[in-house]
Amino acid sequence: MRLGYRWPSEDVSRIPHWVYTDERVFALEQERIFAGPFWNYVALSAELPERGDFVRSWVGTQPVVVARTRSGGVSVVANRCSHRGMSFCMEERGNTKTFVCPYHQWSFDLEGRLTGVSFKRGVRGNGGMPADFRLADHGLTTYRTTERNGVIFASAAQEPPALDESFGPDMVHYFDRVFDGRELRVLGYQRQRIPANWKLVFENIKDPYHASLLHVFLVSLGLFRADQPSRVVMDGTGRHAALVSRRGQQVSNEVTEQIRTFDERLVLNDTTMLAPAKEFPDENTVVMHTLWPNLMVQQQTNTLAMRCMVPRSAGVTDLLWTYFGYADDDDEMTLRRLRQANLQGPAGLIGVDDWEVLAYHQQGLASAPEAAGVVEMGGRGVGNEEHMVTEAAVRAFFVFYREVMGW
Amino acid sequence: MRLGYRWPSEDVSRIPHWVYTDERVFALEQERIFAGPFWNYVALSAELPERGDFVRSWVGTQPVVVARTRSGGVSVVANRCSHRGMSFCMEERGNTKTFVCPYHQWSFDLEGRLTGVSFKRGVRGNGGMPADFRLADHGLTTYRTTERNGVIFASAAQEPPALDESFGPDMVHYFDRVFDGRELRVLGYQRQRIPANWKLVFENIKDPYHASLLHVFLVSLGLFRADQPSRVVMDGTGRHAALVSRRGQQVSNEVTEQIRTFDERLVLNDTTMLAPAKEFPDENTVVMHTLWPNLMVQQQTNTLAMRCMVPRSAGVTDLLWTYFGYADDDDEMTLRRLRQANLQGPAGLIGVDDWEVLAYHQQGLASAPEAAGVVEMGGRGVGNEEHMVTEAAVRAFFVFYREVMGW
Amino acid sequence: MRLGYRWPSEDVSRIPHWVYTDERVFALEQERIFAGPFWNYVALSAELPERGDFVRSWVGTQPVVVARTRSGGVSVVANRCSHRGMSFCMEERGNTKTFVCPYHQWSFDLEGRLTGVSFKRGVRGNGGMPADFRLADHGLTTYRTTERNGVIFASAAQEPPALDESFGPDMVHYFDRVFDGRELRVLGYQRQRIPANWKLVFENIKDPYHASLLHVFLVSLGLFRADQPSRVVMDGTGRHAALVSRRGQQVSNEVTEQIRTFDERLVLNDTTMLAPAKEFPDENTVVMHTLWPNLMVQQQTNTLAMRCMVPRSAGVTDLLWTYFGYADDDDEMTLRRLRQANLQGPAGLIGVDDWEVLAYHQQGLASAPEAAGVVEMGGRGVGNEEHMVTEAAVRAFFVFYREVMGW
Amino acid sequence: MTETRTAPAAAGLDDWWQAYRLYTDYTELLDTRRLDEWVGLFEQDCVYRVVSAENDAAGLPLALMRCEGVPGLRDRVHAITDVSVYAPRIMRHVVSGLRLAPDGAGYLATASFVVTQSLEGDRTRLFAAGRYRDRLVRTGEELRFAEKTAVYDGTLIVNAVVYPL
Amino acid sequence: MTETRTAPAAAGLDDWWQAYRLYTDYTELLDTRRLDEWVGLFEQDCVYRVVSAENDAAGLPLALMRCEGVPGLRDRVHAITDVSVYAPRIMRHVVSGLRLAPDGAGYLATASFVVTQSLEGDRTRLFAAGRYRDRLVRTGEELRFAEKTAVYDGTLIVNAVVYPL
Amino acid sequence: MTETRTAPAAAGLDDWWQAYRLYTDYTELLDTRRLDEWVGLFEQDCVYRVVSAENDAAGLPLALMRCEGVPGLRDRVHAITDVSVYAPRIMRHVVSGLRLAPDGAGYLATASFVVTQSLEGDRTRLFAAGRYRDRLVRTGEELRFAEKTAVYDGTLIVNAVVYPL
Ligand code: FES
Ligand code: FES
Ligand code: FES
Ligand SMILES: [Fe+3]
Ligand SMILES: [Fe+3]
Ligand SMILES: [Fe+3]
Repeated sequence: MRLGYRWPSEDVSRIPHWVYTDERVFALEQERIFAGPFWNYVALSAELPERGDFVRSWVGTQPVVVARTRSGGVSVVANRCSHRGMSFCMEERGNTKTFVCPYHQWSFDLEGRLTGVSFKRGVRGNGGMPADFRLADHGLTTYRTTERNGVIFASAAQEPPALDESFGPDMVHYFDRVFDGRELRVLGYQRQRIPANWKLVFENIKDPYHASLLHVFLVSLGLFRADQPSRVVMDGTGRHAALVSRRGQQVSNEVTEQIRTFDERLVLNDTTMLAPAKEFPDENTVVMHTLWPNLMVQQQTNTLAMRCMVPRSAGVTDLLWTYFGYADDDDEMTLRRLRQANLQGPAGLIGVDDWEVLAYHQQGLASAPEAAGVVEMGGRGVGNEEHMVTEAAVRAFFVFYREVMGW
Repeated sequence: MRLGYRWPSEDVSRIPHWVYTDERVFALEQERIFAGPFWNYVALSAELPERGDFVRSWVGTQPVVVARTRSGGVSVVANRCSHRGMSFCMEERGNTKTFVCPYHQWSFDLEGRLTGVSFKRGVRGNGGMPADFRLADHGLTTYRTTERNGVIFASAAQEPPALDESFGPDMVHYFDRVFDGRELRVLGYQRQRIPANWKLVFENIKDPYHASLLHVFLVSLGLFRADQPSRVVMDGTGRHAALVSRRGQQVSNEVTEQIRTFDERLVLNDTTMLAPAKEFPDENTVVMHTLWPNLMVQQQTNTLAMRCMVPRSAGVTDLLWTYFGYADDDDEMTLRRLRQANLQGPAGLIGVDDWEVLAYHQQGLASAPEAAGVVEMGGRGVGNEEHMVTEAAVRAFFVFYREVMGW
Repeated sequence: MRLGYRWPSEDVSRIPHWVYTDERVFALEQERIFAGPFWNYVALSAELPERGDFVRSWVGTQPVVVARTRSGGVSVVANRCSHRGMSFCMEERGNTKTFVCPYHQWSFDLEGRLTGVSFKRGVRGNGGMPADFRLADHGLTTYRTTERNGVIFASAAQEPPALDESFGPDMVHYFDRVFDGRELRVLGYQRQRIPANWKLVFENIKDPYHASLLHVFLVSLGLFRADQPSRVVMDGTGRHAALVSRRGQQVSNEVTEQIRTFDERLVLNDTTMLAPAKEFPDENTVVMHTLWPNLMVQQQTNTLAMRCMVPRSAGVTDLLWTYFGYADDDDEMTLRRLRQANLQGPAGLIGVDDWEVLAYHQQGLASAPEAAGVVEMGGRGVGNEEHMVTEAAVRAFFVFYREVMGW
Repeated sequence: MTETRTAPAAAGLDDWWQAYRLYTDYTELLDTRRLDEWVGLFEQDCVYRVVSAENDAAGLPLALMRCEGVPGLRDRVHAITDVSVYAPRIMRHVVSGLRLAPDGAGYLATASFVVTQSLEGDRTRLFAAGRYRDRLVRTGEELRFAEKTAVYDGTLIVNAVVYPL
Repeated sequence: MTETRTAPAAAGLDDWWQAYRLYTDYTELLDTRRLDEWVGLFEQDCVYRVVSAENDAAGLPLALMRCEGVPGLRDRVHAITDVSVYAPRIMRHVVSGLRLAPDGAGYLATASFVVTQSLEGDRTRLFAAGRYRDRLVRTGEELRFAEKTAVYDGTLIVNAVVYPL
Repeated sequence: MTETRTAPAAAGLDDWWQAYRLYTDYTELLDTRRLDEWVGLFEQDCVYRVVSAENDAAGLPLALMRCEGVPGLRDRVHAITDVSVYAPRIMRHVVSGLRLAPDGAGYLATASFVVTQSLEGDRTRLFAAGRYRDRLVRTGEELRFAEKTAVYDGTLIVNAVVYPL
């Protein structure tokens, strides 16, 4: 009803294109979703090992700085000086005792408290701040933070629910599966600018339907296929989801016959590239975990990565990848992770399929904002499924999205 | 009256700059004009010789695919999948039996009917589309099409008038003069992005006034000049026009004296470049034919070209050129066409004048949207003229434009 | 109140970020400020020595042409043809008897009067302009101009107050200090596109508070420092200001101790670079003069430069620098000016600090338009000060800004 | 295709260096707008063409610019210098990967190019990229272009091509 | 660091020219999408990597593309030519500042690169810039890549990297 | 003008290659921010200038950067490395069309350049293009810059020029 829009269906079997293309919708999402009572992923604890370490990050479109404080805690402050508003932190990462804004050298402690104003008392009796100026009134905008097993989240809300509450038990299960308390080691970053709305990037990982069909490499090598044992699990609200599956064989059967792109002749010359090693208690080989509103945790065989979305505009999303392993990985395991990293990312053997499709998806949507998509694979329900032939997780996402956005 | 605008004059002797600069006007034009009951040029039949041949094209800002169907007919469908809205056709041209969207492999026949949904019946009893899902309900958006003597047009309207009706007898005459039923042969493409509103690009070809003055090359070589036998012919509504003229001599006279830029010393070192050959029944050497809303047919001596406009925004227009000859041209004639092609196009000896002027024209308009242009050369009338010293065709265009836009 | 905005404080100790980020505010500024009853700097007389000399310039976002007329006077006309609106002047500078628009060759005298319309009377009885068409009705849009001691200003207002009135006695004093009637000589240009709102660029020169802290080079070399004799002088309205100071010694004291970035070890290897020469009657070594709405006159030791702002959008400003000396400078003085030019400009030893800070300042503002800056250094007053530890000139600017903008 | 790797050293270093200097003359004379001298780098009966990769790949004969012989080049140069209307600009070429292969009396030469355009009053922008596919012949000491084809990659031209690529 | 100026002439002109031709083969075969021939420029046990300057500077081992040996290269080429879904495009490399320093049996080579991308239907756009840091070995007459690392400068990739840099 | 074609081979191949290596040192040391070593490429009494094509064409003496002698260069380098405030970035130079002409004891050298800038957190963008117009002198084995002028084409600088071109 807002912005003059009306959802095209009672249920979520239809999704209007305008949610992906209208800048006013995008602005409202910033307010309701990214600045809402939710937890945004901002960094890994492993990126801030020492007191004073800091790294720039984002909460939606808001630039923030994440820091390891003197007390060893974590703080997240807006990268916006309380004096005149400059984004004072001009470096991606570093270590410091205080944040000093270069423009007039106001200084803040790592929790964002204003600790120093240059020439506050003036110079030789001239100038200075008014008598009633109180440092305490001019701290940086701060965010609530929480750290769970090496992952740092931030929220702009005053009193967001606890993280595990906001995840729900099933999502906590899959989260703790990868983040089991072991120390993490960052292996490197990949960053890309995708010409598509953030929800398309998010849905892509909630949509197992496409994986079986678009990704020939995945399918033909049996890394992921519709006929393999798999599940789609969601939290109670539907905003989070986990796509769970097991690697199969490279065989053709009545299912692969339905896959035009299936190619049983596809074999790797370098078999080391995808050679798996079991490292998790369960038998699952792939878990793609989408955590509202901005995080995707990837466990694809032995590649582990955080995919952090930074929405830039209705049609542009930055996707920031942080690949990691565990501090106790041996060299062989690390090498394995680095090799398998060929599969995903901006140059991924299957990743490329997604980025190219997303770009053309956005183009199609932009050409007809008033039209709507059809989301009926696996029926019109929004519950968990014990298979991959469903768009249930996409539907569930939009049940919650409509609620939050008031449509 | 819409958008709070008011036309600055009763007649069309004034044209407000805002029609060229306001994005809201641009959006309304898409709805009223390019999606209206009119015929948009989309391709030449010669580009689709075989069944299954397809080529991407545009109807205003809408991406479409033009295809030669099984039956040998022509179809035009929106390049937007009915599943989630992806622009499924990622290639400029090709040959196919069916359109398959890469994202989830929904497949469509060349008329746009949905013929296949992967995993429609699920996999081993899991998933699949709901029982009440009907392929017939989910075809691609289609366009009405018509093909005349090798030229393909499309319309978004349900029941657009027949092409000849929409052209009117005079325009049909000039259209059939070039498209006389002979098979065409494509000689090549030229494509450019012009930083100017589509109407400026269109008017430029409806404005013989400038040709005599801006294009020194044209004028001095006697290829086109105000004192040569010529006519401006329009259809009844004024939306279409043909500028018709005959090549003259390179002489100076009391007329050329009025042309500051006239240069009688201008001679070609390579005389073969513009050497003409009579190939049309009448004596006319140049016919510039503007066909509402997006086509300009150029016959400049022996260069024949379709100029197709793709409006991108109020200030940007892509101009796509398709040069052609006839299948029965001998090598000499083909060579002649290729040589004369030096005159027009993005690097044309006279073309450059237009593109550069158009860029600065748009800049001027953008600086004062509330101001208005003065269009009084040849009086304030909108009828045909037997000379080139008139802006009648520009005025006539705006009579129809105002009617369609409701101003 | 306009645009739904409300100023966050009674006084100007708070400045809302939205004045720097909202395109609607930017559009209103064009109307109220740059097209208002004020004087925009457009060129130096020395750039137009001969009759017929012209140079392109800007009045806010409006493209104009400044010319030395036949009578030896100065004229400023809109670079927008009265026929169809083309920006007819396609060259940065030149010499001409008349302005001829290339599109249809309408010609204008240097005062902007329409003097010729090609084919006005038609060709051999055909076409031409209507009988009632009067050249006098179709001149170019003109601007009021004034020239003071070699500096040319223009105003879109019909009857702007006289320049000295609009400056006020103090500003005239500092203006005439540099422009004392001696002939000027242009030494060269520097031009840059700054990703920041024009007011940030302007304020930067009204803010001596930052100079003492951001510019290590300036401070450590004693070229400018908070403890040096200095003044901030404004006109009665607060829109203009002069920052006046004297070069000090490179010593550390209780003041420099407050400057984190102070570096007493900073010495120049090439001492000739900044070697000063006294050339003005008073003892001041630096006068930074901001003249509403678009000019900053820089006298930094012996570098003299006009900094002309061309606002492009809320977030983009072009800054055009014209460095000059006096016609009677000897080679030594000219060389001195050229050497000292290393300090400012797009690659300036201290300039770089400003451009980089401004870019990050705009980013911070854009992230929270609803927030506000705190401007209380030196109290909340807006009067002159005999020291540099104040933001008084910034506050004063906004007193006048609010009045003009109606907030 | 003469571009395979089979005869990498087929042309000698000295020949290559002379060709390198020819391309240096070519780009420098274009970028400094000394077009009359530029014509001097071509053979009397040369063919100069600017062609889109699209037409080139499809075997379509249409060029964007086509000059036959020095007379044809002179006409183009005359139009640019004295006739056409356009805003002032500075073009800049960078050339890379010059390959030389003997071909009868002369050489087949290929190289990559990137061209920037700086319109007066604007910043520098990327204008074009592509590949030269040329035939060089030797007359006495000099190497000249008997045939030069600039195949540009982009589908869309940025408004207008004023100067040869 | 082998990049100091202390031994500028350490490798001879002829070696340099041969390396220049290797880089010319490399860029030409990539830009003309003759990827099977392109694989022929590498040693059997080579390592090819595309790495961000960010990871490289931080000593982080993650690559964007990583191919181990000719088999690894073949897998990547196979994916590009037969498996992956992407829109047609033309890439164009320019290489500059090729430096050669002897290193045991072979050479350490560095060079700067700029790559443009021209998507079908669009204009040419800047895609990447960076630096090659390679190890070359000589087998018989031929020079080949024993190790090739393309370190790209930009933090953000423009959507996807389809072809090797 | 020393740029005419009349003496194309005036400087020998070996000289050219040595100059090529000097320019390779120049761009590599700049792009890797090893500015102290970069200063070592200049003569004690050199003049280094970055000049707009606009001023250069109009004969106006103002430069954007102007360093007199090694001391002047050291001041600029000191400001960049220890004093100035700016966001981290990586610059990348490509140089093309290096021409060498004998000039007394040394050479006049010209070349085209294109420079990209990659700001931390952003993609790679085109920053500048233009032409070097330099004077080289030989001291012992080494070639050095006695005079270096980088004439950039664009009218508008993209915000700030932090590093020398
Ligand atoms: S803006 Fe940060 S200290 Fe002034
Ligand atoms: S979007 Fe086309 S098949 Fe899913
Ligand atoms: S627009 Fe200027 S003469 Fe027509
Ligand atoms: Fe996928
Ligand atoms: Fe024209
Ligand atoms: Fe400053």
